[in-house]
Amino acid sequence: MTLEDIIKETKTYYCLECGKCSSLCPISRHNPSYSPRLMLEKALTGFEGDLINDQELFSCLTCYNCSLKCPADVDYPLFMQKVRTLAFAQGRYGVPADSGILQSFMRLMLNPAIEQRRLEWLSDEYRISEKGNILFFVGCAPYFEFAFEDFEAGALNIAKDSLKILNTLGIEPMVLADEKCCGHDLLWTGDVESFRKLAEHNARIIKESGAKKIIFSCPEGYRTFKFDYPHYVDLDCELQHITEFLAENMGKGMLDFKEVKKKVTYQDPCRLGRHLGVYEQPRKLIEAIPGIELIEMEHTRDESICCGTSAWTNCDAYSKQIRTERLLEAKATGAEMLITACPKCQIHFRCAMVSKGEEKGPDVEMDVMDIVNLVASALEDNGSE
Amino acid sequence: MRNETQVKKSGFEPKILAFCCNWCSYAGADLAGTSRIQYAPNVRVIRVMCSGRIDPTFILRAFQVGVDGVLILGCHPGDCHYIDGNYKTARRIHMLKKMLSQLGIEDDRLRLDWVSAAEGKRFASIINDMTERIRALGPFVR
Amino acid sequence: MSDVRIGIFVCHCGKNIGGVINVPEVTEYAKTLPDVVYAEHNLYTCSAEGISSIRQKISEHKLNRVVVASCTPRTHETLFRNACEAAGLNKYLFEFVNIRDQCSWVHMQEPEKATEKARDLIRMGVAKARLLEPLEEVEIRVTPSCLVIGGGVAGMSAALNLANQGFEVYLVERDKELGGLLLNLNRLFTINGKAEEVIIPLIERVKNHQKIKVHTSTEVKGVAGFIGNFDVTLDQKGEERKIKVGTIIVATGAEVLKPVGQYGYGDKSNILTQLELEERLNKGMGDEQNIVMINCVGARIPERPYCGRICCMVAIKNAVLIKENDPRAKVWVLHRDLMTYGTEFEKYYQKAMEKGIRFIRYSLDKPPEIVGNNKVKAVKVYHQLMGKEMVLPCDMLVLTTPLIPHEDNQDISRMLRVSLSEHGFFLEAHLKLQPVEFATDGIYICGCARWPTDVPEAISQACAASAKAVIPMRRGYVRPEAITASVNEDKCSGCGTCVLLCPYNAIELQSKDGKKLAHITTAQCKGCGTCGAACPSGAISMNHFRDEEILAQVEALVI
Amino acid sequence: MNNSVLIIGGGIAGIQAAIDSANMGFQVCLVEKSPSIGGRMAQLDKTFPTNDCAMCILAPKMIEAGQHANIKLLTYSEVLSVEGEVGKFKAKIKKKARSVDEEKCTGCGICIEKCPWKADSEFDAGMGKRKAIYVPFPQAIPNVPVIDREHCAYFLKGKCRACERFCEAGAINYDQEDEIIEVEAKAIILATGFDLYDPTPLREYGYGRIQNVITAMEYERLSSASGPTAGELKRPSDGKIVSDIAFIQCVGSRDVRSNRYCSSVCCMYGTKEAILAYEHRPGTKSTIFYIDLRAVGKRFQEYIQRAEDEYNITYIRGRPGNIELNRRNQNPTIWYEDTTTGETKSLEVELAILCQALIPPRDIQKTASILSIELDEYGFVKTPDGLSHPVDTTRAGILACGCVHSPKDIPDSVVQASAAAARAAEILSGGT
Repeated sequence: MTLEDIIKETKTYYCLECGKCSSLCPISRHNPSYSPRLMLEKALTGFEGDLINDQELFSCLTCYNCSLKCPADVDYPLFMQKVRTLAFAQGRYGVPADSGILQSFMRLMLNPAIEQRRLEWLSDEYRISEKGNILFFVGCAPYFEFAFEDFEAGALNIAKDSLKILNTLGIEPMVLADEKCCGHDLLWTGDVESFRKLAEHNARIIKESGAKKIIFSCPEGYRTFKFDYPHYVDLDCELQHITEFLAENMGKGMLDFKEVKKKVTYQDPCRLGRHLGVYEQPRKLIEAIPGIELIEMEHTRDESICCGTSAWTNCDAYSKQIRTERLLEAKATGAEMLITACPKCQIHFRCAMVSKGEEKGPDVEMDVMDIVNLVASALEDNGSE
Repeated sequence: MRNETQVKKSGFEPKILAFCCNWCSYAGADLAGTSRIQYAPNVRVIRVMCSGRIDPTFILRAFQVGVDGVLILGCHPGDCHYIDGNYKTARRIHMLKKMLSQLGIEDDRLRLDWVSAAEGKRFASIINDMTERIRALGPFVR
Repeated sequence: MSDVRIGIFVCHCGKNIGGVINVPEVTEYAKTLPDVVYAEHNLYTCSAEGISSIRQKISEHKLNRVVVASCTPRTHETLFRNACEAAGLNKYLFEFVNIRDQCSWVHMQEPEKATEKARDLIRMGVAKARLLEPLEEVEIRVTPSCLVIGGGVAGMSAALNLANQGFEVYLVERDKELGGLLLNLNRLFTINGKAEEVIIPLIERVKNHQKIKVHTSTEVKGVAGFIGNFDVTLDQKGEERKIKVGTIIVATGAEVLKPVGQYGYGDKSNILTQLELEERLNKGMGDEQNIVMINCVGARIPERPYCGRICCMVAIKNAVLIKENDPRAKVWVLHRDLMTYGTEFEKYYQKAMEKGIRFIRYSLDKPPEIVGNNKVKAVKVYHQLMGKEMVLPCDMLVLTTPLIPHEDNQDISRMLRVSLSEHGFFLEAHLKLQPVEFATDGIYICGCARWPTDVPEAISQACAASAKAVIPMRRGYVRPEAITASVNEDKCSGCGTCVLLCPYNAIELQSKDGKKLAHITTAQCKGCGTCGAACPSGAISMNHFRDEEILAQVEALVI
Repeated sequence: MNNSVLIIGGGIAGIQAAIDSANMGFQVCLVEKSPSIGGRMAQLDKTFPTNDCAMCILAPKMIEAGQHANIKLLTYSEVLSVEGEVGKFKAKIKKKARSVDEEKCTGCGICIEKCPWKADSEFDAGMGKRKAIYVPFPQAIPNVPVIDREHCAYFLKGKCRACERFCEAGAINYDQEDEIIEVEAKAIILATGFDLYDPTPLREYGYGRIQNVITAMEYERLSSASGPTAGELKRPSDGKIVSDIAFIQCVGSRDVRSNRYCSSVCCMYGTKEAILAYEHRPGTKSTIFYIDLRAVGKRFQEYIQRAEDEYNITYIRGRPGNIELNRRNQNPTIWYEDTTTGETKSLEVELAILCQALIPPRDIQKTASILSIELDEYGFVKTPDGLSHPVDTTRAGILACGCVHSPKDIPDSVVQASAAAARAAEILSGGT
């Protein structure tokens, strides 16, 4: 794929150079050297080298804040994804966060000889099936759990509580021991080949499982399966985020919530919100819990602000500023707790609260919880934990 | 020229003559009416097609017969229905004012201003302002 | 004894006037005024009863002046004038007194002062009414033919519209052929059809129309007269001919600026104007792979501040044609604002972007520079929106230049006594509401002679000009404003002050009995009265607003 | 009724076409759906680039159309159907019940004064109120009020009748019914103009959420001496007179999410409105955000230059991303990238004005199907070949002029109106 092809595919040629993207971009508002518009200008004027070697190429959060409002219909995140592919081919991949530990894990998974023990956390209290129609895609939670141990990322609890809720509904889904990373982060950092391999692997084992429907608790996996896999593999399954599934089944009388007296606010994850358009179901779910008061932040739904980093890359001072501001916005609502629906949002927000030896900034302490955990904790007959 | 003994200023009701052009200022005066904007009842309007029609003689005659103040209201610069009649008026009034000052006639007694067809309120406030100024000056005596 | 007999009708307008002003008292007062023989008050003077009462009282009391004191002449004067006319009274013997909009409505809390003001206003109205004179609305015959100057798309479209309505048209074109600027064009935006497919059939229709007399290689040498009666002298290669027309349409077009000396135009072999490129495209392009276009060459600069309106579309059109001809070619359009206004042009721009034409914004502070000696090899441009200088390889440089007015517009404007704007294009009577009329009646303007236009706009304006021209011709006469100025030749000193002041060129100095005297072409006078106010000899009288009338009003203000 | 030309739409284009046709000697029927002719132009304060007061130049035309012997005005009326073909069209027109007898009404206005019920004024773009019995604006033609039955207490609750009690002409008629009028016409001219884009869906600009973000038409009424604030630029949140304002271009234009076309006039009307702000209060600072400054008409570039040099107006090239509310002072804060420097910044102003797009009339589909004419992809009236017949439609004998064809300024609309009259005359003369 050449740069010209990318321009065509992402409709970059329609760019009116109006700068709306840059003025909406959370990175541009903090980082003066990053402008989505200038990235497009470089492409349109044929400065391919400048574009690929641009330090900021991996700063884009691919949050879709720009594209959703782009008057010329340019798919900027897709443009980023594709241009990063060109960059990756030349050995450029941005600055991996946490020394690239997570990227290393993803690539290690490519080794067919690896035998994961990723389901060790599954105790008897969770009922799963060997065969069936519904598959729960666990995602990278088991890995995150250890990677971010020091600030209690709680990623694994999302998987656990997902199962608990599904069980409450009488559903005993399949979970796959040989499930691998969906490839989201590799795809968005330009490593298409690795992504393809992961996609092929996952598609194969899911097909073998006979699943007809896949439920995700992670919006990134969901997005990747829904929009990216079809370009690489053939997988014919119904896909749903757990909040969609629950919102759909809530009315069947099987989810009895006890009262939870709390003021909460909700962070729309970029993937779930702007990428997939799921705004209402999580809210419907939160508001179904008696006693809960949901207060919206200033920027909400499609105008929501990203948690500041994507694909574990270029997590820098600007990322921290973004999430600090977002946390302050959440606190300004008067809510006691910030609810999100993506494990990464939770990790990033919690990280921002940890002051690693630096001068103390504004007080951003706040409870953060995944919506799945919230729902599980509100269920009557709360057996676990 | 002033007769300060005859009439006390406070009880003095000036008589003011206003020349309005048909297209803008007369329409603005009508709009003050349709909008029921209240203003001092001291003005009497003479309608002409264009402020360019106003011959200095008319103004001088008004002072001769005992009118206390004269207003010339035209279209805003650039708005003239007859291309540029109001510019010509402006030049003419400018000249006339210089001459009146030679006679010792107070500058406030002759006023040129612009009122558009949409400026009922402006018309009313010009009338009020003019009335107050003339009241302050006292009557113009033949 | 005066033989003036005035009747006065005072309107209550329901409570609108009557609720504030003591109408019966005012009516009684009116009866005491000089020459007033009758006065009455009506609930609504404008109602059917009111109108019939006016008519009845005119004959009953042999009234020869009528005064109505009611709302405002702006809306109701015509109604009352017509009532007078229906009773056999010249409608200019009617006078309106505004006691509602400018009295009762604005002094609602002061009924006594409002009543006093109403008395004053009626007294002033009567003072004027006593002096009113009947005015005749003369009819001037209009020759049912039109002279169209200019045989381009605008002129031909105007001619066809007029001719199809049955009017005789003299279409005068200075060149050998009809067609104008379109003859030199390759294709037309936004349909991208061949220009000749539009212009050739149009020429045929014009030539074959029996109502259109085409005069090519002909110039208009002289024009005299006024609306309805213009005497025109045509000059065909030295051979003079006189014709008489009722109306004139100016459609002389404009020309494309040749940017001599700019960006090396004229010195370097591979620099063209868009117009020259059209010819190349028509004949077939060479193997140029890198084409750079620079827009706004000679436009939107201090010396020529205006925007050429259509140039952006011309550049886009030719860029697309190059790209369609050879998809490998690279086309860059350097611009300062893309003026693709409206629905079709913006779409046209989007199509060009789809095709891979790249647009670069430059600023006037850092204009593009060319690289190369005998030929342009590259263009250096500061990309304003990247803050970066670029060097674009260039096999062909195309300069986009605006339409500029013909130099001889000056001569035509003098001959027709119409004005030019500061840009050198013709000046319309009113930029917004009279865009195809001149201040001089009977002469109209359309197409690029007025301002740069594209083909559909030129055709619209041509038809609009035709609409204006056809009105007096259909009617067969014009009835000029009766409220006009007239000259008392005995008093006129021939100073010419009025000639300079008249915004409509209605006054000229004419020799009469060895004297120079002001002469007003009544057909052209609009009745503003500016001349009358300025005449040092008091020789000009402004009908219906005569000095005597206005002075009488002034004098009546103070008892 | 037998009319030679039926004109639909009584804005400046329809009025001009009517006057021209009537002056040519044709019988004209001019149909307008609102209670008065005048259209959008009547709502404007002043007009670019001459800054003529709109009403000063429009009102005489309205009066001329209202009094012309050859023009039959049907206001508060709608065309229901059109049958036949060029040379012999037959239209059915619904003349809606005004509840006021046009013959008896003297236009004295006492009914309006006495009416105790109010509704939002359409003419004032919702910025002011009108009565339940009303004329849209003081200079309305015809100057006959209409009872808005949706807000009239008598029609809603059966009580009140104040207007009837005070009307000495006995013109109030609550029982008046819609009337169907048949009109014959040889040619039809469509001049229904445009509607304005409602920027609510562009939530990033906060219209409807942030009080001090208003549309250009709302601003126009604020600025107008005859408007709800008598020409004082009082902002909605607190009535403060503003002196630092910003205009955002291309709101609903050049945007794939709303309308992809350019609305032609916004750069100019935005500039005009900024100039007016300065004229209202010298020193006022205006910032105009634009993409391409489309000033292509006669004297337009000079107008822009003057705006910059003399009226404290700054043009910034960049389409703002969003507007946020400063809760402390109710000021809108505009986020934008100055594309000439590449800096992303914010600007806090006292009032932000959205230069909304011109869109096809909201009922254009219905009109098109009644007239059997084709529309373009945006909903504007299509010309037969996009070139040689600029005021024709796809159906013989039906012409169109003004903004219903595509957004355009007043001179271009007036040109097209006269052109449509000329084309109608050609048709009526037996041509094509």
